[in-house]
Amino acid sequence: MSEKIGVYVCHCGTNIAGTVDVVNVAHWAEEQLKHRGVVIARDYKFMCSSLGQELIEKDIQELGLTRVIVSACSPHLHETTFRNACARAGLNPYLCELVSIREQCSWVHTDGTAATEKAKAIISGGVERVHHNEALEPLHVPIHPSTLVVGGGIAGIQAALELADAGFQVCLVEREPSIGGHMAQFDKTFPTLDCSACILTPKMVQVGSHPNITLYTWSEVERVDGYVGNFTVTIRKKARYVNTDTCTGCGICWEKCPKKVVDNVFEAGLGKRKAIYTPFPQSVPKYPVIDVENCIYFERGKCKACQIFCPTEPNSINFEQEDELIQLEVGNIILATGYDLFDSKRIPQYGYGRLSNVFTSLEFERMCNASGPTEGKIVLRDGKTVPKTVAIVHCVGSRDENYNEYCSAICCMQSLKFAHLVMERTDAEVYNCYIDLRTPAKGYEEFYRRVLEEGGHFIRGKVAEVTDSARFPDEEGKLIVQVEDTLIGKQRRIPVDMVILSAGLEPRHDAKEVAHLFGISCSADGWFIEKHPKLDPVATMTEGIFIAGVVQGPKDIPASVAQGAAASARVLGRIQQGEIALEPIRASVIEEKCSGCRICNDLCPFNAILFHEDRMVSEINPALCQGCGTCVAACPAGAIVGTAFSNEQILAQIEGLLLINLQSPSRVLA
Amino acid sequence: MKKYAYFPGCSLEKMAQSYHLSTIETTRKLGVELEELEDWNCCGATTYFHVDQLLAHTLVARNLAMAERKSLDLVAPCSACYKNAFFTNTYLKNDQDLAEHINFALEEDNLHYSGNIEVLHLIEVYVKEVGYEEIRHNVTHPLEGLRVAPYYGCQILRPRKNHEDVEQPRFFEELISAIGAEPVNFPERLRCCGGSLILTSREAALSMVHLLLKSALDHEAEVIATACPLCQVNLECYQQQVNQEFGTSISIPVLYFTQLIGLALEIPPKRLGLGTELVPATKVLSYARRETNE
Amino acid sequence: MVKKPTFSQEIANMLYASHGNPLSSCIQCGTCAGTCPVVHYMDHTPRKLIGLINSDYKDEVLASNTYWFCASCYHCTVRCPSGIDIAEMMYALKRYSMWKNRYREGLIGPVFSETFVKTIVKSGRSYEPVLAPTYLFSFGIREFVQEAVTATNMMIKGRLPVLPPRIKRLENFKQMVGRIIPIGEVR
Amino acid sequence: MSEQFEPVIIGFTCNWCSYRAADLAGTARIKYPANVRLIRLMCSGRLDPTFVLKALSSGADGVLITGCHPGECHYLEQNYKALRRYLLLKRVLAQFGIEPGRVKLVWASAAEGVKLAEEITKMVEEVRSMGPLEWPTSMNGSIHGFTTPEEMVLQEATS
Repeated sequence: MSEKIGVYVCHCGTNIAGTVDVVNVAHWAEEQLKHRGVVIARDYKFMCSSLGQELIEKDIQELGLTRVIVSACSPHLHETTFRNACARAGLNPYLCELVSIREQCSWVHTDGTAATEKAKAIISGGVERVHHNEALEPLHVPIHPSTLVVGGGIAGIQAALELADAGFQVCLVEREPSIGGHMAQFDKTFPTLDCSACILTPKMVQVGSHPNITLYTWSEVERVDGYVGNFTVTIRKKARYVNTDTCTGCGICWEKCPKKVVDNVFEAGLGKRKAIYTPFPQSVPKYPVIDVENCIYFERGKCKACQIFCPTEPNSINFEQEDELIQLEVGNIILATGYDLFDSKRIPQYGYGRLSNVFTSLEFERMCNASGPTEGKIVLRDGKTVPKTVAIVHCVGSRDENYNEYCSAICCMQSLKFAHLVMERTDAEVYNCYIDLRTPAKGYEEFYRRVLEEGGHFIRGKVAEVTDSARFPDEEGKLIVQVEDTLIGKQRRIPVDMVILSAGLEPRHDAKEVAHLFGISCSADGWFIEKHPKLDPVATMTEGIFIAGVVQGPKDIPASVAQGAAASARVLGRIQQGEIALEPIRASVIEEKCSGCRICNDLCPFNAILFHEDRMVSEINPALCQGCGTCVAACPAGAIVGTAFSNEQILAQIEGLLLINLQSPSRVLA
Repeated sequence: MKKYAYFPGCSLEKMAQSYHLSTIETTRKLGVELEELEDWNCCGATTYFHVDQLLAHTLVARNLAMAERKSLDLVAPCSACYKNAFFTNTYLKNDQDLAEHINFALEEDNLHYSGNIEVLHLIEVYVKEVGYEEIRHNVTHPLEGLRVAPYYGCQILRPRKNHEDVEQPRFFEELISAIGAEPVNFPERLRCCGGSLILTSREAALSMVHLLLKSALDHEAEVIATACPLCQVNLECYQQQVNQEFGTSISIPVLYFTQLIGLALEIPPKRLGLGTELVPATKVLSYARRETNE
Repeated sequence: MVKKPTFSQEIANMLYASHGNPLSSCIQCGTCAGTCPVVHYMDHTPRKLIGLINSDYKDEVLASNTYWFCASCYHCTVRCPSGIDIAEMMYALKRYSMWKNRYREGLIGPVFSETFVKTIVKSGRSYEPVLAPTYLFSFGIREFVQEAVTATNMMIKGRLPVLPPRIKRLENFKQMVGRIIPIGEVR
Repeated sequence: MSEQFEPVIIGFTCNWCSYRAADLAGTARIKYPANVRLIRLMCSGRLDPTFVLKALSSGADGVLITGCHPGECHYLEQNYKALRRYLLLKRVLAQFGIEPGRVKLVWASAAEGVKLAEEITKMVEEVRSMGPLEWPTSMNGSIHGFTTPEEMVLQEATS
């Protein structure tokens, strides 16, 4: 028996010792597992204390231990602590195993005897396993200093600026013709009511002019290859039909363009734009795009008004322009692709699209916006009548298992903002119909009180339906909001002129594809899953891919900005290190054994397994491999080995746990 | 054309005989075969669930089992029957436990249900199986200009949860247009008529009936079309009481959609059971071809 | 050891064969009450009734007329954001109150239901005239006359059956029913 | 201690969900019988059917396999592969005449400590009622030749 194993049993005060007879366990290990290489077994009040750690280090040096088993709390808590202790004493950290007799024994069992027996089995399992542990070195890969940011909303903008200001190259990709995202469409921002454009446009301009930022608008990421530190990204730059080198954004082309189009994207269908356009005056970049679906030239082959009137030399309009594919090298990627607004048509009883004076929150935002279709006047669909009563419906498509179960987080404050704006700009009565009012952040509750004082009406109840079918004289020609006022327990019918649906936030319609493209996962709702919901909200399970903003889950502007900054902080950390150490929990192929059956190839979701046609063998890229071990289990030839979780380790642990190593030592030695 | 097991339900035997007659006539003319379920039993209506849920499911299951034996999908013209059959069917398909329990009872009648058939409402046969085009094609005398209020009621649609269809259905309107008549915008078309309350909570039921009739008239309907005997009786036979209760003078015929289709197919009114209504359908008949009126 | 089930648990147990979410998932949003076409006649709105059940106010709930006014139009069930089958819950309450004989005095519903069921169990089909007495006598004279008039009108038009209908395999049918509930007295 | 039979159950857990669920059960002091002994894998997808056979042949009376809920796998979709293998494995075990109840697959997210504890308790009771596992001794030799049955390989390939 070549190995010298030390076993260390922790009391954890009374947390373990209270149920498990730790002294007995330690003695047992020393006696019964001697033949399995245990040379010393100690129990100690707090193994994780500096004294406890020194105990281990001392033994390693004086007794020349080659393996260490610490039986204490969960490895998720103190594995690194004890591995570092071993490293300090000159033992490779991966030769130390932490087995849990607290979370999975003393805390969950009441019968002391049974718990003590189980603790023994657990230790025995650890001992058998650690025999097969290998000395491992973490994997070091270099980090390319430039970063890709996907999505030019406020979160993406923030992330890009943080990185660029720190002096590193950033490439910002935006699907639409201009950056700015949803925030550019808003009028005021809660709770301080500062004008959205006033605080956003300066940042947009910075992005547009920043020496370290390359901006790709009207573009989409098509392909992602490589791995953390060394991604190769392929971007499709959609044809703009405008030469951006010569275009000055003077605006004559869209002035002269004869084709008016209803703008369903930026103006939420309320306003019109031309066939050649920039989404809004402060667009960044300033260059327009031609909307091929609606351009007369692309329809009928004649017109070219834009080209004829373009003043630049040479002419900036180029109808022959084609999509461009651009390849980039980046070290890290930040996804800030944002959200789609819930489609209120999916709740027919609210009448959107059927009853003309039912508006969505986005429509109303545009209506309030001074540069919007009504120059900020709050009016009915007819464009002139000012409403005398307005109802705001909360939780549209949120908190409802028929649509989305989650709370969209922003609607309460958004609705309060709407209520305030209506009362500020008209003398209409405003009714807020809510399930619960959630105003948890700084200054939010104060804003709620303000709206209360301004005389807003609040009805606690989820609106059942909005109808135009009058039952009483005072309902004639009105929209009737039918809702139970749950605080007085009565069904009410409130006749109003205008209804605003505070629609919830939904994952992008193509979130699943995007997630797949970047090799990360979506929650059941469709939001991207963070590495840890509390302690690592902007990282993902895939090294080098970070997320920021609503794409990770519904949140408001302050939170999105914070996440944008947080994500770039994480990236900066990486860049500064220059290289990254990856946990050596990886799979690798033993070429000699590989039969080239390729079964493993399609099993890997990270495309870490590549096949060498020439040698007819598969190979695993250690930097891409995340160590799940599925391929190891699948390989019919047993040609794939998973370090730190090898078949030998697990089979041995099974034997140990079942204590058959005691009955017939020979059996396991063989 | 397809063949179905036809489950008329108690009310069609007498109270809604006209529904029965017009169904037989029109389906024959449109080439759909309905084979009446031999020795069918009451589905328990809504009332039954008041007393014992299992028993209610068992009653329905007996009919399902008999249809399955003939390997035919089950068609119910009454919305209440349909709802019971549809959901019992769904539950029996998805709930092993329930199925076992109920099959145990069915043994007594040497029956067993294994969940291999579908349940349709009669109107679905016209909408899905026959189809608007086919109907349009068969109509020899479109009821041009007749303003019909399509009354869906509750249990054709609910409690199914495909919201777009359940909260904003169109098929009844389409069907009415298919026979050349004019569906009126009838906002209360999905609102309950209080059918199951009429005897037990009269005041409530009458006010519900009143609301529906009023809304139909406000939108200048000349006739209300229903697809359920309970709704029909409620809306028609209680107009008199509504008038006494609310001091109104409401009078609007309430016919089964099958009767209207029948007229458009130029089937003689008598064979469609017309003439048994308490509110005369003279206005409607004036749209039908003279000679068919005999 | 066995704990005596709470009222809300009892009701939950009675929803055996219906497949909605547990009443405990109610968020008291009032969609049901906002939707209900009969709510004005109920002493508690459906939402409040669920609240009362969840807090085990057994007597208040059983004394309430709410569940007897439910017209089973299922609109609440369809719209409930918590996926509770409210209409089925109303049925459960009806059953519960009838079994325990706890429903409020002077309600027609329970008596009617029972007679209805008995007719079916007896004949396999329902038969309106038998039902008449259950509600007619509870009517005031005016309603009585109205009802009588309506009935006669329908009789004249041949829309009310004179003889009660029966199914053929009645004995089997009764046996079948017998396997679900004891029906000695109605045989 | 009581006379009743105390089964031994080996539990395979996923490092990201069910192992954390077990930790959570601990920190929440939720109680369950001591009959289960857990092994940590990085993912349920790592579970080689051999492990289960090994456990059963080495004296375990039951095996509990746990992983992330479908769609929540930290390696995107590997738990689906675990599911497929599990279904196949059940067929193989059936051929050995081993009660299906002895090997069980349970999804448990990191938040479902209570659920995991309940599942464990349930399984211990079930296996206890089945009594000790009579592993066909004839197979002990052949167990290692049994690495991955032909059909499993095929299944992986065809999926």
